Order: sequence, then structure tokens, then C-alpha cells
Amino acid sequence: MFELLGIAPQALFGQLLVGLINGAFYAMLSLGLAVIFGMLNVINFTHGAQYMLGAFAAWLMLTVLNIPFWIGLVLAPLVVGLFGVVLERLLLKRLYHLDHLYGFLMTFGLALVIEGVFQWKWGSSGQPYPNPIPGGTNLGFMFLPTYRAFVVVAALVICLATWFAIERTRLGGYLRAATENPTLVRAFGINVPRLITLTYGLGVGLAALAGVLAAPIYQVSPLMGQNLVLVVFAVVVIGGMGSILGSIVTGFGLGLIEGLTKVFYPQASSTVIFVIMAIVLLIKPAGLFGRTR
Amino acid sequence: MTNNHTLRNILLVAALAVALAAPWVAYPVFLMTALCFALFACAFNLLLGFAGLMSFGHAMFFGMAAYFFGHTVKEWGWRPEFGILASVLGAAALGAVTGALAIRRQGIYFAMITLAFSQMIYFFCVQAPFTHGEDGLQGIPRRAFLGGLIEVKDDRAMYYVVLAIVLFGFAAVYRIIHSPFGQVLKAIRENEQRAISLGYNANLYKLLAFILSAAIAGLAGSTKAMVLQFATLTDVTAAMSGEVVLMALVGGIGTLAGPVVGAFVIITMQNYLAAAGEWVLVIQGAIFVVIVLAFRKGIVGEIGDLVRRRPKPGPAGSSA
Amino acid sequence: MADALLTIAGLQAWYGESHILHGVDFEVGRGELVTLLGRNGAGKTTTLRSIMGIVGRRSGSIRFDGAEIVARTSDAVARAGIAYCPEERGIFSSLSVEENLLLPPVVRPGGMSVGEIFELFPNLKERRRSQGTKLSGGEQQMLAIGRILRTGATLLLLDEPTEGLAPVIVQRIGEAIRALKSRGFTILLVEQNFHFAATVADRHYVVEDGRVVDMVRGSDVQANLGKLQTYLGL
Amino acid sequence: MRKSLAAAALVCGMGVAALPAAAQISGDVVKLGVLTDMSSLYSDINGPGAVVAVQMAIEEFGGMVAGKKIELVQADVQNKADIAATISGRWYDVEGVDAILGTGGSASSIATMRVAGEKKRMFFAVDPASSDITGKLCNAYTVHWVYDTVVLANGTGSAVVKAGGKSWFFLTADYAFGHALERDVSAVVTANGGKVVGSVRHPLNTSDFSSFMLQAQASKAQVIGLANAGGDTINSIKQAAEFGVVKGGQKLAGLLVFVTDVHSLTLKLAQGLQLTEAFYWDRNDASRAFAKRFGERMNGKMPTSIQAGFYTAAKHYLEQVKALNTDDADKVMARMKSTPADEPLFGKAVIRQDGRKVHDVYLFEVKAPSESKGPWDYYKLIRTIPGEEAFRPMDQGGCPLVKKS
Repeated sequence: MFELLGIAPQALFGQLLVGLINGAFYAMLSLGLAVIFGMLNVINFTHGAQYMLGAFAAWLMLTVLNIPFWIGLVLAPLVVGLFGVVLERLLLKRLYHLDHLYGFLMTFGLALVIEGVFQWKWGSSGQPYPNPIPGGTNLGFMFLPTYRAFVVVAALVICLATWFAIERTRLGGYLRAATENPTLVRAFGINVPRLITLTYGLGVGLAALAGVLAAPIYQVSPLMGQNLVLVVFAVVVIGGMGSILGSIVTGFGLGLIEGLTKVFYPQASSTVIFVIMAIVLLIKPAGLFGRTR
Repeated sequence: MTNNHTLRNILLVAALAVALAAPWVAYPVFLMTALCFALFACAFNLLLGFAGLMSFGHAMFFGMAAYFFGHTVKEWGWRPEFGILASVLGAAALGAVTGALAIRRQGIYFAMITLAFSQMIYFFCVQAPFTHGEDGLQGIPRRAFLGGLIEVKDDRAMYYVVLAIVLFGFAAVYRIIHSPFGQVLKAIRENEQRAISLGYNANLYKLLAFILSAAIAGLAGSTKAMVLQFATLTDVTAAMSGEVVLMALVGGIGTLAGPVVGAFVIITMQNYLAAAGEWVLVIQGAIFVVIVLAFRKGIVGEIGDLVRRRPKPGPAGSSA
Repeated sequence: MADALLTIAGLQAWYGESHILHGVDFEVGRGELVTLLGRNGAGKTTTLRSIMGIVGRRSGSIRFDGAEIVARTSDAVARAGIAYCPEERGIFSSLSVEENLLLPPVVRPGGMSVGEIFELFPNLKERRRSQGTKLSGGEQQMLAIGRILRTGATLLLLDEPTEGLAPVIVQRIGEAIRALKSRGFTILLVEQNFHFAATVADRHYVVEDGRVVDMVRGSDVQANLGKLQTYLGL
Repeated sequence: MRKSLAAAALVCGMGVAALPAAAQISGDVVKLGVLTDMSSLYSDINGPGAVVAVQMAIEEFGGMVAGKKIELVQADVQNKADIAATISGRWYDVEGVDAILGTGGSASSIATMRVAGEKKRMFFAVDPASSDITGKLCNAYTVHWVYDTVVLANGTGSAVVKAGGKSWFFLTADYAFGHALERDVSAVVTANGGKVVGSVRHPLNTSDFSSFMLQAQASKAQVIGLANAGGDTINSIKQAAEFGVVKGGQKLAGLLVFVTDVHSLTLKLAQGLQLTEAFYWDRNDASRAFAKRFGERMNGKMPTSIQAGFYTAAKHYLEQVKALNTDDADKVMARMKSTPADEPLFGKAVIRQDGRKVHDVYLFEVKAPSESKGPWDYYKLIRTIPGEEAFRPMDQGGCPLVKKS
């Protein structure tokens, strides 16, 4: 059989596919983080905790209120997004005129509090979320679980819908303009503070949506998003800050690269993104899709 | 201003007295650890507070220096003072390499490049056999200083050695900030273009600041390894890089005393809040939120304001 | 003036710790075109920004169309019917020309239609799909003025619309401004280019050190030329 | 040198024993310290439950031993060796803690061990897995209480090979624990006539294992050995089910699985998994009674083997103090090592010269949902593995305390 670097090409194809699926999560998470960073100038260190909140909200809805996955998929991000709105109104809005270091300290502290409270209440080993669409298809080169196929499609749809909302609608235009020059946009009569609140809610909702999608695959545990922010922010930086398309493409792309690393040098699979980030920043300072302003 | 100077001198003398008496009141190993972190935070602050460069990977210098120290002293049988010297040089060399690349970018990009380098260093430390991975490089012997002149088996004796090393580090930071070099750094922080147009090679200054900061972080890391007799992966993680940012922020960026106070606050929290068990992190998180909302200039910054009683000084006004 | 659209009295403004305006007083009549003249740093731009509510802190009185607006946020000022074209033009690079044009929301009826704006500035129509910042300086200025005409605002604040532009473009901007005036817009113009200002304005206020120190009618400009040149350091 | 140390300790012990029989309790209080992971990845396995377990042991003594009060202090080690070293040092030196139980991961446990050795106080290594604790790093004041990597290998590893699982593929967490486990199990597998066809090392705290599942499937190995722990193990098992690994005819061997992990996975996903534990709450009347009391305080959660270990370690220590009328570490240690223990939860046990506590361990299989009669009814016993067979013989560990005869 023909082999490439010791791996059968068909096996490699399977690896690329699962890499793409993981990339879907990066894409959704980095999208939210990028939108928030663009608008609020805050690296939302609570992003991982909010991803966890999404998964937990769906799990609580299922176990306590008997709300099925498909409704939870819509409801949980709304609830968590609303929680984000409250956080923004109560706390984050006090920081916009300050250096983004304070945003880091605040969101980092919030993440500790949120994760700690969930840890206290539900312990560390996580809660089971049953797979809503079990089973799968044998593609010949691999067994593809139906749910994973759903995730990658759903993520694509969500990413494209977000892209469309930001790049092609009026509200998205406000958002892009306010990212560049919030003062002027406000002087045109647009309620920028409300736009910021909405943006934060949207970003948080996206994180929560990714969390709900993750719940049936990974264990729903309080620390499931703990180390995610750094990786996801690296994706944003590689894609080019402020570029929506960049976040999406880079998210999927890095999923692929990480997937390949898991085959050829698995130990390094959590480091490879940072290596790429360093190289990209040194060669193309504004990221792959970023515009230098 | 004279008033402030007198006050400052009184505070300095008082702080020194407290530092000398401390090991007879508090647990010396805890104090030594906190001192090492204080120096680490000062090194970080030298870069952020005075050169305006936010490094998100400073743990690589701190942690690698600890490994350098452990390896030279334990495996090669070096004397501790040479171990420290080697670690400082090693950290400086690492700083030179990473800094030369990182300073080509600014702001958040600079932070992300340093983060990327520190993640690579972390990976290296997980893989390299000499670090003993998750177990850590344990059981570094405590050897007498200066060829047997200063015995350090006793924790209190060790404390005074550590105090001397750390004070030396503080003095170095103080000298750097108040030298013409430090003035140029501040000028670059305020307005890089103007500094360049005045004929300063801004990149060279930034690189030097980065290397000095790395070296002092290395001094702190190796001293800590000497005190605790081990070097572990914790010291090279991104979490540790984040912790030092927190120390500087909590204490007050751009003040000399701020990072020291911040380090003591955070290390004390970790050690004494630990009894709160599962609530440690929640309490820590809540404190960070409160600091941002209410004591934004950090502990030292806020106290400085109270003392000066000025309505609204400029950002990062250096005090102390 | 009996029919003042904008009346400013005792306006003070600060950026952080620096006190920029020390009590500005002037008024603009309905349908009038008034300029603020003065040297660099006199406080002209700050006056416009204070009216819009985008300075650090301000006090005094700004009455617009009968209402006190000094305490309003900038979006509320805009919705009251004041539109602002900043000195740096503020074209958004992530928006196309058309998106830039359509960005400011309509705050009240009576604004110009997109078609009318394209008539006024035909260049924009040709380049409607381009990225906003890919336009030439003159086109960007046209876009910056054009986009605030749709909103139904009655008072336009234009900050140095001719800065850095070639004379032929300056001339076209001048024509456009006169057309806007004849269409009934009230315009408050900040200008360094005194010769340009003289061709379009009804009245000129002279700003010095954060205060209005003099007022010259358009018809009296020739008579007061020497005085004005001293003010402006020409 | 080592001999003379041991001799000195012995002489010292005899000398003190000759003194009048008044209680020799340092600081007039017997103080236990629980230092473990309270807030992070493994806190369900040890954590707050460990503190409750030690409290229960103290209460059984009525809070008093040898006429003195028993006190308990606790702290979160936060997965940092720094904190383990400073807190344990402070506890021994300043707060007069007589015995520490804990202390989480291997780096912090090894750090605590060294402090205990230096201060000559008791340390019960209850939760770490590293077999080096009673191997080349051993010291005279540390007892390794529940399990180690060798036990896991000898238990699950040999059982699975003997049941016909001859070819293995390892999914190994890329750190010391995972490497040790893979190494020890591989040795057992080869010794029993099996072979290792491949392995993949994943970074600690990986959440997605799909790529590794494909690799494991491609290896065609009969058994996929999970040389990881906690969330990594849970996620591996969960995703193995998702990718149809077990349905495809391959078997999973969870090398370190706790009852809380199974609870978190649910029987549907965990069924059929074979695992080795030193304690299971439903094994006998005594364990059930203990678990019932524990559950009353822990919201109905059943104790893990680690939490049970915290309980028995505290109890065993206090019994020695009671018998000897002293909390002198050397004497307590000498008695522990010389007197075999027999207690209801872990059964007959000896504490060897190298600090290893040796007791029977059990090979369990996780029940199918249909077999389970109620909450937490998860395991069925497959085989009892005698302690001597399960643990590494003392002379193979390389512990310097062991006299070469």
C-alpha cells in the first residue's frame, strides 16, 4: 500500500477530518473572542468559563427541566449571553477608558470565581451529557460519528451566519465602524454603549453555543474551558485581529494542523499553535488576514 | 517634595527593619519564597512599568533559571553562588534571543510573541529529561555559600542570604530606573517616535531592558530553587506568567514598591487562604475584581495618592 | 439674533487635566453659515467636539433649537439634529464607500436622499464599492460630508474640510458647501484657510486661547482684513 | 551510613521508651494536616471528601488520643510544589502538625516527602501514584498508603493479558505518571506473553481524543491501555464509545480509574471496563457502613479509594499514638513498620521498610446498566490480588532504606 510518511493516505484523511471538527470549535470560540476584543479592547479571559457555562446550562436544562438538546442549543446560549450582558453592564463597562490590562485582571478574576463556584457545586470530574444523535457512518477510512458530522456543519453555519451578520448587515456595519472609531460612531447618533453590550452578549453567546455543542463530546466539567482562552486568542492573533473571516479560516486551519500534529508528534499538539503564532507574527505582523491600520 | 523624601526614607528604614526581624516572627521559608516572587515581579515591572512592554511569558526566565540552578548545583556539584551566576547568565541569554525577536512587535503582539516563546520553553521542559517532567528536579542540595564561609542549613541563616540577594536585585532595578538609561526608556514608553527622532536607538534600549528584566527574573528563579530545593514545571507555565502580571497589577504598575507588595499579597493569599480549601480560587478571583473596581492603581499606587493628596495624577506616576 | 439655532454661552472644556476652552460664547442663526477662525490650538476643533459631547468634560450652556444639550451624550446630541464631520474625516476602512455613506442613522425626516448626495458628489457613485480608505483625500472628504447629509440633521459641524486638498478640489468642496447652505442647512465651519472661509461664510468668529475674541461679518471682511490677518498670524 | 542512621533511630527510640510512661505528646495536641487538591482537576478523588474522611477518623477517637486533643488543619495545595513545600514546612515547624496526609500530584508529594524527612515528621502519601516514593526517593518518614503505578500494572495489566488481550496500544498522558504507567504495564504485558504494538502520548489535559482514537483503531490492537488519569481518562472513554472503538471489538483498559470517574461517565459508557482498586465501598459490611456515614456528609457521594485511604491513614496513625502514648514520629513509624495492621476497609496490611503499605487489591469490572441495582452500584469483583503479588517486591525498588542482605 502506498504510504505517506508512514501513514496510509486514507488514515491521514480521517485525521484531517477530525482535525477539521476540532477546528470548528476554535473557529466559533475565536470568532466570539475576536468580536469582543475588537469592540471592547478586552481580552475576554472569561471566555473559557463562558464556554463551560454554555455546556452546564444545557446540562442543567436537560437534567433539571427536561429540556432536550435541540432546544437547549438555542436556549442555553441566550441565557449565558444574557449573563454576559449583565456582567458587561455591571462590571466591564467601567473599564473601557482604561488600559486593557485591567480588563485582563477583571475577566481573569471573574473566570476564577465562576469556575470555582461550579467546582464547589458540581465537583471536578464532570457531568455526563448523553449524545443526542448516537451512531455513525463507516466511511471506509474511518468511523464518523453522526454527532461530529453535525458539529462541523453546525459550526460552519454558525460561523457563516455570524460573518454575514457582521460583514453584510447594517448592524454589523455599526459594529465594524465602532470597532474602528467608537467616538465618531456615537457622534453619528448610534448608542455605542448599547452596541458594546450587545457585542459582548453576542461573543459570550457564541462561546456558550460552542460549549453546548461540546457537551455531548467532552465531559461537562467546571474546568473544561480553563486553558482555552490562550489557545483561542492565539488563533485570533494568527488570523489577524479584527478580521472575522480570518478568525474562521484560521480556526478551521489550525484544527487541521493540530490534527496532523497529533499524528506525527502528538506531544507537541498543544504547543504547535503557539509556534505558528510566533512565526506568523514575525513574518506578517498583522496576522494572516489582518489589515495594518 | 522634601516632605516626601523624609517620608520615603522613614519608610525605607522601617521596611528594612521589618525585613530583618521578619524571620523571627513569620515562617522563614514562606518569607523567602515571597521575597523571590517580589524580585520576580520587580523584574517584570521593570519592563512593563518603565519600558511599557507587557511580557506574557516571563515565567520562562524565572522557571528556566530555576532549572539551570538545580542542574548545575545538583548534577554538576557547583557552588550555589556559581549556580546563581550561571542561571542569571542563562536567563539573560534566553532573554537576548527571545527579546531580539519579540521587540520587533508592539503592544498585544509583543505580549503574544513572548507568550508563544514561553509555551515553547514549557514544552521543552516537559520533554527534556533533565527537568524530570512532572516530578520536578527535586532535592537540590543546600550548600554553604562562598566556599563554606556562610552556612545556610538553618532556614533563618538562609533567609539573610536570600534577603541580601533580593535586596541586591532591588537595588539593581532602582539603579536601572534612575540611570540615564532608565530615563531614555521612559521617554520611549511615552513616545517612541519622538525618542527615535531624538537619535535614540529605541529597539536597542528595549532589548537591553528586556535582557536586564530576564536576568533579574532569573536571579529570582534561581534563588527560589535554592530556597525550596527544587525546580518544577509550575514555574514555567503560562499561569506563572499570568501570576506575575497579577502581582504587578495588584501592587501597582510603575511604582518601585508596588510589585513587592503585590507579590507578598498574592503569595500570602496562596499560602494562608489555602486553608479555605475549595474556596481559594474564588476568593482570589473576587479580590482581583474588587481591585479593578476600587483600587485600580494597585495598593502602592493608591496609598501614594492618599499621601500626596493630589486629585488626579497622571497614569503610572512613579512614586516611592 | 432673534432666530438662533445654536447659542453657546460660557462654554468651558477640558481634556484630562488640561483646560482648553475658557468660556466660549457665540451663536449661529438658522440657515446661516458661520466659521470659527483662529490659530492652531486656539480651541476651534475643541469647540466643535464640545458641542458634539466628545471631550473629556465640559460646562456652560449649549442651546440647540431651544433645548439645552450641554449635558447630553454625543449620540443624543446627534439625534437632536446635529451632524459632525471631523477634521481627520473618520472614513472607516473596514466599510465600503456605500456602507460609510449609509452608516449614520436617519434621526429625523428631511435629509437628502442617496441619489441627491451622488448628484452632489458624482465621484462617490463611481466608487461606491471600494473600501472607504482607498479613496483619494478629496473623495474621502466628499464622503465624510456626504454621509452626514442623509440623517436629517439641520446643523452641520464641518472641521477643516479643505485641509490638505488641491485647490481644484477645494473649489469643488466650496461649491458643495454653498449648495448645502442654499438647501437650508445651517453650517458651522472651522477653517484655517481664511481665503476659502471668506468665500462661503456669512459671519466669522475669531477664537483665541479658548475664547471667542471677535466677530466679523462676511461683508466686512475686506475692511477688517488687517485685523483678521493679525489674529491668524498670517 | 544508612545502617548507622537506622541504628541511631533504634537506640534513640529505646532510650525514650525507657522513660516514664507519661504521654509524650508534642505541643499537648495531636495535629493532623490534610494538604491536597481541593479546587482543581482531581478534587473529586481527594479534595473535600478527604477532609471529611479524616474528620470521621478523628471523631471515632472522640477527638482525643492519649489524653490530648486531636486537631485537624487543611489546605489546598493548588497543584504547586512551592505551596506543598512551604505549607508542609510551616505546618511541621510553626503549627506543630504531627502528620501530614496528602499531597496531590507527584511534584508536590515529592516536595512534601523531602520536608518530612528533613523535619523528621510523619507523612502519609495517600494520593500520589509514583512508585518512586518507595523506590529511589524513599525516606524514613513517608508511608505510601493506597496504590502506585506498579499495582495498577500488575492488577489490570496482567488480568487483561491473561484474559486474552495480547496486543496493546497505549494512550499515554505525556508526563511522569503516564510514562511510568506505560512502562510498568508494558513490562507486565510482555512478561505475560503479550506485545505492545504502539502508543501515542498526549499532552496533559487534552480534551479531544478523536485523533488518538483513530490511531488506536488503526493499530488493530486488541487492548487500548489508558495510561492517563482524571478528566483525560473520562474523555478518552467517552470518545472511545463515540467512535465505536469497543463496538469494533477492541477493549479498553483503564489503568487508573476511580469510582467517581465511573459515576461521571455513567455505566452506559463505562460498562465492561476492568480496573484495579484497593477499596470499593460495596465490598463488605465495614466498607458499606463507612460509605454510608461518608455519604451522609457528602451529599450522597460514595468515597473513592483515596478518600478511604485518608480515613484509614488517619485512624491507623492515631491508633499508634494511642498505643505508644506518644506522637514521636520515629517511634510511631517503628511501630507501624513492625506491627502488621488489620482493619476493615483495606484488610490485612503490612508497612514495609521502604514505606510501602502492602494490602490486597481488587480487579473489578464495571457493571452493565442492567446489572446495577441502584446509585453507585458500579463494580463487580473479578479477582482479589494478594498484596505480595500486586506490589513491587521491596528489593526491586532501589530504596536506600532497604538493607541489602
